[in-house]
Amino acid sequence: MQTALSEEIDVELSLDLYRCMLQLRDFELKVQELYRTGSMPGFVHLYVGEEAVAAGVCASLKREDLVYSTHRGHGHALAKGVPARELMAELWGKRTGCCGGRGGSMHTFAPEYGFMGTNGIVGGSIPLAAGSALAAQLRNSGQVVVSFFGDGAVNAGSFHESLNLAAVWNLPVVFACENNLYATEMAFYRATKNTSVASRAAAYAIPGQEVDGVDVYEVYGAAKKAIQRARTGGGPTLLEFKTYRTLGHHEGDPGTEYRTREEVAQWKARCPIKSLRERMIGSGQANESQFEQIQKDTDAWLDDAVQFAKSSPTPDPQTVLEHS
Amino acid sequence: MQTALSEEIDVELSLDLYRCMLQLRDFELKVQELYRTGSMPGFVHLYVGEEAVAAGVCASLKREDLVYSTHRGHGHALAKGVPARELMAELWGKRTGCCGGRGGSMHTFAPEYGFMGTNGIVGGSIPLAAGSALAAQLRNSGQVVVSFFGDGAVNAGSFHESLNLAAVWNLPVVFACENNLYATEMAFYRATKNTSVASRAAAYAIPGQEVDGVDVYEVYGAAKKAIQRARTGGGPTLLEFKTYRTLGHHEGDPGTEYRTREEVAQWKARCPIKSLRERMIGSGQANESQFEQIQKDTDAWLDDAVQFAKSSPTPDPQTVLEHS
Amino acid sequence: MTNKQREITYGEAGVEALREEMGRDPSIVYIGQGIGPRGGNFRQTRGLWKEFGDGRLRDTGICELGETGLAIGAAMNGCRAIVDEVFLDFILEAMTQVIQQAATIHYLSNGKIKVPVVIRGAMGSVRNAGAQHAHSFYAWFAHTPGLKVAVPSTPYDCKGLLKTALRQDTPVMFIEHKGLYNSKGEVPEGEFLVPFGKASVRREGSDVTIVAVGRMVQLASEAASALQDEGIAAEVIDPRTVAPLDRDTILRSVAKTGRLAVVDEAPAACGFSGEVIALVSTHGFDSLDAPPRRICSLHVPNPFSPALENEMMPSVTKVVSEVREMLRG
Amino acid sequence: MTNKQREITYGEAGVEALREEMGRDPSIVYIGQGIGPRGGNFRQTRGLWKEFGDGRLRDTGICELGETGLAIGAAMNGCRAIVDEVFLDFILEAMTQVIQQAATIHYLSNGKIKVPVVIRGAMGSVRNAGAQHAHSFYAWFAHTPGLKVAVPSTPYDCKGLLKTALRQDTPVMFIEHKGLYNSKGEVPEGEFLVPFGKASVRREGSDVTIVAVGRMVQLASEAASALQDEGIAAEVIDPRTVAPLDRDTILRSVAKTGRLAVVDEAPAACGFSGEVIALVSTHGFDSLDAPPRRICSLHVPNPFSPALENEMMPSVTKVVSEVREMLRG
Ligand SMILES: Cc1ncc(C[n+]2csc(CCOP(=O)(O)OP(=O)(O)O)c2C)c(N)n1
Ligand SMILES: Cc1ncc(C[n+]2csc(CCOP(=O)(O)OP(=O)(O)O)c2C)c(N)n1
Ligand SMILES: [Mg+2]
Ligand SMILES: [Mg+2]
Repeated sequence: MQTALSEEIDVELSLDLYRCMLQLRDFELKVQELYRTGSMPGFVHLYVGEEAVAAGVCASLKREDLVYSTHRGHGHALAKGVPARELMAELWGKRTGCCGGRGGSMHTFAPEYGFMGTNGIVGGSIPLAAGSALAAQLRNSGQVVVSFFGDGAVNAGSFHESLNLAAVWNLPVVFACENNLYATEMAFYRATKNTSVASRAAAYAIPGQEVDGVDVYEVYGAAKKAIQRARTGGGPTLLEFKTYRTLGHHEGDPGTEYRTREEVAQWKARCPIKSLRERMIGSGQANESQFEQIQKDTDAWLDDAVQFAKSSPTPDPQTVLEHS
Repeated sequence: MQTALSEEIDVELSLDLYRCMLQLRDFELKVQELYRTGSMPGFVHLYVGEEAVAAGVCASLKREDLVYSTHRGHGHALAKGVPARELMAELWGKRTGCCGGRGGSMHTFAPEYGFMGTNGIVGGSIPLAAGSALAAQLRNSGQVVVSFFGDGAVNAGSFHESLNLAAVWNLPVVFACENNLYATEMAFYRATKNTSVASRAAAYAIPGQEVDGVDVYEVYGAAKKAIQRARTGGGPTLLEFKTYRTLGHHEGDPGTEYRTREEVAQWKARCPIKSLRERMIGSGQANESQFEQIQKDTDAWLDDAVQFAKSSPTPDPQTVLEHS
Repeated sequence: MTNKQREITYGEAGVEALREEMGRDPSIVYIGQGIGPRGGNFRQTRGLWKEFGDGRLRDTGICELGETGLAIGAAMNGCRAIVDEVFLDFILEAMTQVIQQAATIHYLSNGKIKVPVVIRGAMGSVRNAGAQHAHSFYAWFAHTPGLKVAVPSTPYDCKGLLKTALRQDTPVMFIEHKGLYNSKGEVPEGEFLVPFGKASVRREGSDVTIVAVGRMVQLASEAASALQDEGIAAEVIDPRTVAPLDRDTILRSVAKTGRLAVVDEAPAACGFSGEVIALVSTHGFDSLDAPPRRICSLHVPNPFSPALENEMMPSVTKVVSEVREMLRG
Repeated sequence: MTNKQREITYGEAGVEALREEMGRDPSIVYIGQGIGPRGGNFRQTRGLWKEFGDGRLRDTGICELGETGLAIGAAMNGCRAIVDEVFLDFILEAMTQVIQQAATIHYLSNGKIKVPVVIRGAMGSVRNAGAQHAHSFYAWFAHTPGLKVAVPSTPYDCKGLLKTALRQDTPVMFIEHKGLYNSKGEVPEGEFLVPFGKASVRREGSDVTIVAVGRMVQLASEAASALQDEGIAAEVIDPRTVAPLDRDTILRSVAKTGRLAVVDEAPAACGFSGEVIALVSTHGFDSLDAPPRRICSLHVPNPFSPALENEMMPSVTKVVSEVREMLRG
């Protein structure tokens, strides 16, 4: 499977996926650093370890396609094309943030890039995504909508009702479950007796597929097919990406009390970024200097975003009632 | 299957099931008559055609077992042992009704008979039933709880969340879906792409079974097994009883605009009461005079209930704040 | 007979608003249970399915959470959406979508995302349907930043407010009263709008101001007629939208009458009746000549038995006797 | 040091109440997310799982609707149940169970079915968590017949009210404030109860009555201190339960002071602030010497940016200046 897929994916695309994942990773590590020094308000949930999912899925989306995200949404936003500057400024509550500081990490919207919001309510964005797909169908806009959510959302009514409606109306939406095995400290097997998310597609009579979520080629391949299906009138798909957050649930959670060190170490070893790099070098598709260049670009990109955000003004309190 | 089951069921039990179904039927036809003459307030949803389900399920329940019902709940109440007098008086809003007239058809409670309420909210009683099963488990009370609901509840979040919790906690509850093919005028196949309710058990990793809901032996057999499983620590079961309401959704709905006359006629021909009678007479297990006697008893039972309810006082308005 | 004198029902007026707006704006989609071929449990969409078809009138199974969320999501992507809860009571299944998503997204996105969704449902008690089918949640929604709340009491307002609702860029709760669908009144054919935040003075009077919405406007008006016979001139004010609330009209009226009563089918505690009294108390303190009064339903779930429910609900008799007491002492 | 002087946090006080009651009453079961081994997102159940085990502390996945419904159902069959929404905001997923089932069943069953369920959740804004994690719905629940609503502001009340809540036969909304969990105060060890419907006078004063609940009690008290320096003696009243509401204590206080201000973290419209003003206006009309005032959050969802949220929320400064204006004109 891997070989077949990587043949479909050319070097340029591979490097793009690599760059995207690296940006997502480094952005989060920078946010962690800033947050820990106390310069960021609110709460942040970091995406470290799961980069292959956002990068692999969004690679097949057009700008006018829509993404609905979760509380752990910085990666989705960046992969969908939201400029790092605007996202970073938003996390900081700055006037130049993509929501002028009204939203913050858990409520960041950038519709001009097809990014329809992170969301502080688990499961809350699933029906919204299906609804936007309904609008796409009705308006014949050709858009596909991707709904990201965690394993934590799967046992909630929002998941159930949305998948049922999307199925019966054959909506152009891809349900992308990031099953990182935990919802906060709650292991998925403690929350449900059926620990296969993909198998639940049968309840709605739609296709379901389990995907290795730390192999960006696998993610890319499965997502591309599902997006294609949605775009061509084939209706919704449920994809279950097996992945892992190697950090805690949010900044402040060490993430060690409910998981063994071994488990964390094993998943860290399967780092989607490092493994892609090794694979490409091993197969001679790319060399070290190319990756060094990408790292340099990413550093500059990130510095620029931090600089921009840091130097941006805070919102004027007098504007608090605007857009109410 | 039919034969095997009827061998397990002796004549006495068969006649009991018959009597129960007849009571349910005649009670509803009387309510219809009274309602049409304008003497009953509120709304009533009649159970005509579905009697085999309530009768067949409740036959294996003990008094201390609990039943949670729906808007279409008169049959469940009677089959669980609520006296016709108290139920009839309640439908009439009388002081002697089992809720003193506060509840009416859609909110009738008689906990002293293990009847935990009809319910005006579709899906609303499913989590309550699971919760009562949790209490039974914790208190080691030996009770089994039956949750009746319609096909209409299956696509609602309440169904999904309750079945998941009941499964993961292995609760002593039987989920009894009365799939009568319609929710109001909405055909089940228009509401969902997966028209098998029983198949959805897989999503929760619990057993699911489709049952002919107009064959009281089949109902009895399947329910008995599921109740036994629950009582002996085997956890929840999802049963799908295929049945049909031969009247409209509620009194006032002719029930003819969204279904063909042929469809209704076909199901009417499969009347669970008539067919049991024919079967028993055909096999020589009982004779006409026995059934005539049951009819006479039922008439008397019903007359008594109507007389009681009619002659009962209305509640004293001054008591309106009691139990608030 | 000119158009102006045409009488139709409250229910028909809503249908007319929908037909005109759906004809005018092809982006409108309508989601709900039984709103397609059946034409609505209250006949509130009758005829529309024939005209606009399955694509735009979306019948669903029983899944108010999904329905409401999908409507909001559709509104976020270029549609105008109406989601019909049918009985307002059923919106309880979908509160998270209404409060956490619909009400916040326009503001949190800094105005970037419009959320033109109309959330429709019928409130109040009718025909002794019982406690689970009799709620009137408009005070809750008025308490929630980000929601507009319309509560029409006449066919005219039903049409005009619904048309206005369908031209907003942020969510509107459109709350009809179950008991009014068959009531008749004058409704002009064709285009007219009723603005939000503009009360209607249903009856002028100089002795006391009675504020009411929905079906309670009828009650208040009947009480006012009865009071007139006793020589008491009551002014009846119907805010028509409780968010935004037309404070000026209420304050002006009490400045004239010096007395305020609020009739509310919902319970008094933390509701609309308290809000109106607090408004006048804080901003019209000097105009009040006597303590304001509230005539609300009693603080119990609606009992089924008519004998009990009648006792529990506001009535013309209760309004008359409370107002009489206010004036006669 | 006597027990009386022992200081513990608000969070610890809640845990103590739970430990005592769960020890006393083996029928108590506690359902929620992260309330088992983790000991609660706010550490509101720390240590209990070790003591009472998996059977009685039921960790769940994310399914507030199911959790809440199961808790109510357990309460209907011989358990006392606590369901912890953790953030009160998440109760929006479960409103149908709270309003249609928990609040109605005792009454509709003519008192035959007891529903001893405590529905717990933490309200309010803290640490700029943003609009979806900052709601304070107590006014909604006070508006709903069949629910009692406790809103403790001190560790003492947290313990005493929670113990009282766990001895009711009908549902209690137990609403803590997220920002108070770490606040400290005197709490006696062992058994004591705080009755429902009995306000606490936090500070006596003769010039103005300030009513507040939850974290706003702190704010009101700080404002009262600042006002004292200016020679204004404010009386601060904390109702502790908003349903039942201790009307007498409020009315008596205003009868003394002649002036009323209400501080509320929730929006003003159709909320608790209006209720208190309406109460005094209708039942203490003659005691009011000046228009009452409300210091509430502005009518927008909580913005994330601290600069904006501070502007949106009530503050000591705002309370001081409003009260000063009331008295100085
Ligand atoms: C309705 C709701 N309930 C509870 C929460 C609190 N909460 C925030 S994130 C989270 C865990 C989510 O887990 P999952 O969906 O698997 O996503 P992950 O954090 O693993 O990426 C919880 C319980 C919430 N935000 N919304
Ligand atoms: C949450 C909710 N939504 C809608 C309704 C209105 N309603 C009452 S009964 C009914 C149909 C129920 O169908 P089903 O569950 O199949 O039961 P049946 O009437 O067929 O026995 C509907 C839509 C309701 N009572 N509750
Ligand atoms: Mg997870
Ligand atoms: Mg049905």
